[in-house]
Amino acid sequence: MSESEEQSLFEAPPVGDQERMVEAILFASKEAVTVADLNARMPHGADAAVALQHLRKRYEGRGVRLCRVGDSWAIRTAPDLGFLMQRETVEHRKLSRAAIETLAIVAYHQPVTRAEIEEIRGVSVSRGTVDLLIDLEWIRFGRRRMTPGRPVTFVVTAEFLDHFGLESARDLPGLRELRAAGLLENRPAPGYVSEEDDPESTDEQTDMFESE
Amino acid sequence: MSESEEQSLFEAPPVGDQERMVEAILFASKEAVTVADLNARMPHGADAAVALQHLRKRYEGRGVRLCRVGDSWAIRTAPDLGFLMQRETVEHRKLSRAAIETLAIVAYHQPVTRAEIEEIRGVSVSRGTVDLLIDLEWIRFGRRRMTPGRPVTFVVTAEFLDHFGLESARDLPGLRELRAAGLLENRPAPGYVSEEDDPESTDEQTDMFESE
Amino acid sequence: MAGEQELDFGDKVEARLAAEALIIDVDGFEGPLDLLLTLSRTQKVDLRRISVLDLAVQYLGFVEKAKELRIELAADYLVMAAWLAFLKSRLLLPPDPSDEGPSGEELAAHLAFQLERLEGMRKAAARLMARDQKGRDFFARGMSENVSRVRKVTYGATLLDLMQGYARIRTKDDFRPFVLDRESILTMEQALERMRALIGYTGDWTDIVTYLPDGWIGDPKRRRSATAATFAASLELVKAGRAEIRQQELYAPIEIRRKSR
Repeated sequence: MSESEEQSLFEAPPVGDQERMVEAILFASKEAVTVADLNARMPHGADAAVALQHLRKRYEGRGVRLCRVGDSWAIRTAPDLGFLMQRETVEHRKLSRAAIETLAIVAYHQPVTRAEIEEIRGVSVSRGTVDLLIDLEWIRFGRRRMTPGRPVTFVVTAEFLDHFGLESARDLPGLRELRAAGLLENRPAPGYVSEEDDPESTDEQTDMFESE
Repeated sequence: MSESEEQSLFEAPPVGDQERMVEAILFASKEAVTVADLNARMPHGADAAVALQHLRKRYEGRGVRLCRVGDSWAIRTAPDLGFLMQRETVEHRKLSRAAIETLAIVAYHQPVTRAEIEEIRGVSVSRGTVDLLIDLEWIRFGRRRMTPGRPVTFVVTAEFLDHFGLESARDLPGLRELRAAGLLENRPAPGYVSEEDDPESTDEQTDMFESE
Repeated sequence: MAGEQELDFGDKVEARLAAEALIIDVDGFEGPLDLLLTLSRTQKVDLRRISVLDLAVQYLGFVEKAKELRIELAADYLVMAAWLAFLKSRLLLPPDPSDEGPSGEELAAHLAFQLERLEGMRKAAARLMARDQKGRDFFARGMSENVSRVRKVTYGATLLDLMQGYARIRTKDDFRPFVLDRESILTMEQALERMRALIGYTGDWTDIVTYLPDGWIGDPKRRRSATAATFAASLELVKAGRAEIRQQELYAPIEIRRKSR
């Protein structure tokens, strides 16, 4: 109590100094800082809100600017200069086999649940694979399936279609075309002969894609 | 080749824009950025060195300021505002006297061998001391000395300069006086002339500071 | 010789007291040079004008005292003592012209230089540490999100990769029917394909229900879907001019026959 009384005897620092203080705190802080926090850190009598307004003006049109993030403030790169933040070290990597297969299944069977992907691939789908594909914005969450457990489904994105030059997922070549193009071996893996002959299974399998 | 020719057809961005770019890049980086790096990241034809001079002036007296660190530049908060930064303050382990002296010897005598450090301090340098300083990224291995045994040398790093707010190793406090007093000379003990008399070693040791 | 030291040493009460204090915390010294530097301060002169002889005497007195107190001195303190004893004798005796080695003065000058250099480094270290330091007095940018060096990884995959991937699974994978929610839905395309093949054989009016594929009649859900698809397919065939369609009355069976040309 006596301390605060004592402090109030001192005058608040000049506005210019307060601006410097806000500037330094925002610069050095790891996160956006609230006005209350700024006031708490600055000398008694300082008014961070006013200093912020001055500082914001000062940074107008500069390479960085003051941004409000909820109740907090931060210094951020001017949006038009974002391109400078991307150091051009582009590294081309080939998508892993697991990722390509998962992506293909989503594309051909969407909307498809993780369990269904696993069933088709015959192996479990790692979280990393799905995350990567989501990260690449090639797949996204679709609607939940109205079955027990309400599993989430995956669908391909517009970004995916764009990347692969497709107008819609329906443009993906069907199994028949894949076979015609020699991409699909007619001869199934040994031991699976009988099942391939099942006409119904073939029917169902192709129904989505055989647009002819 | 053709690319650079093509690019040179475009005019460099106006100086004001270049200043904004340098500002954005320096603000975004925790570490000091070299002029070469700035130029590489900015559009073709930009001259970061000029922009830096403008920008440095602009930030004079502000809460943050432009600092030169060797070949690099960084924005750092004004030292008089350190009291606001309790939260950001890095708790550094208190350095032992041995570590502090070893650091100073490396800084003032670089490139310097372990044997030379030991001669100056009159005691052996523990491995832990050297490791700690390397760990702090304040010293690093320099070139091997071209004397028998080809001992490794130590030099201070850009991080050291940054940490102590030095523009270059030439700005070490008291460097001039120490040199004037002959205390930075590698003066061999009488009677041990032969080995230490290698002229190259003496050259190497002093060349960092003599070029002014 | 020991007595002579005592004698010299005794001349300087202050120094002796200091030396005694020094002995107590001999562990606190960073070696003989550090100790010598501390001892030299008792001379209260510029290090450049220090009397190395006095210093040597002080040091040897210190070592002697430590022995009396049965304090174990590290080897390097004793090496230094031996060397200083040698230096002292050189400084006290007139130079021997036949001696090739360095003179006492040269040795003394070097020791003085070493002390001055160590002192210089200590002062420099102190000045260095007194500087504003990063993370204590001034600060770097706190936000780490905008790290300047972004390594951009682009993942490449072509449509061919995608199709090959899919083909790989499908050939590997025994063509097990993959059952989606479409289990009970017959598409118009499927119905059309079926009817296209069958219509050629039916010259007479036939109830379209007979075109429902096997397995689509029992289950009402499947039957509904198949009927709708078949009806739609029938209309397609009529539209294409390949069939005629009729219904005798409301709710009567819908019949279809090949259009005769």
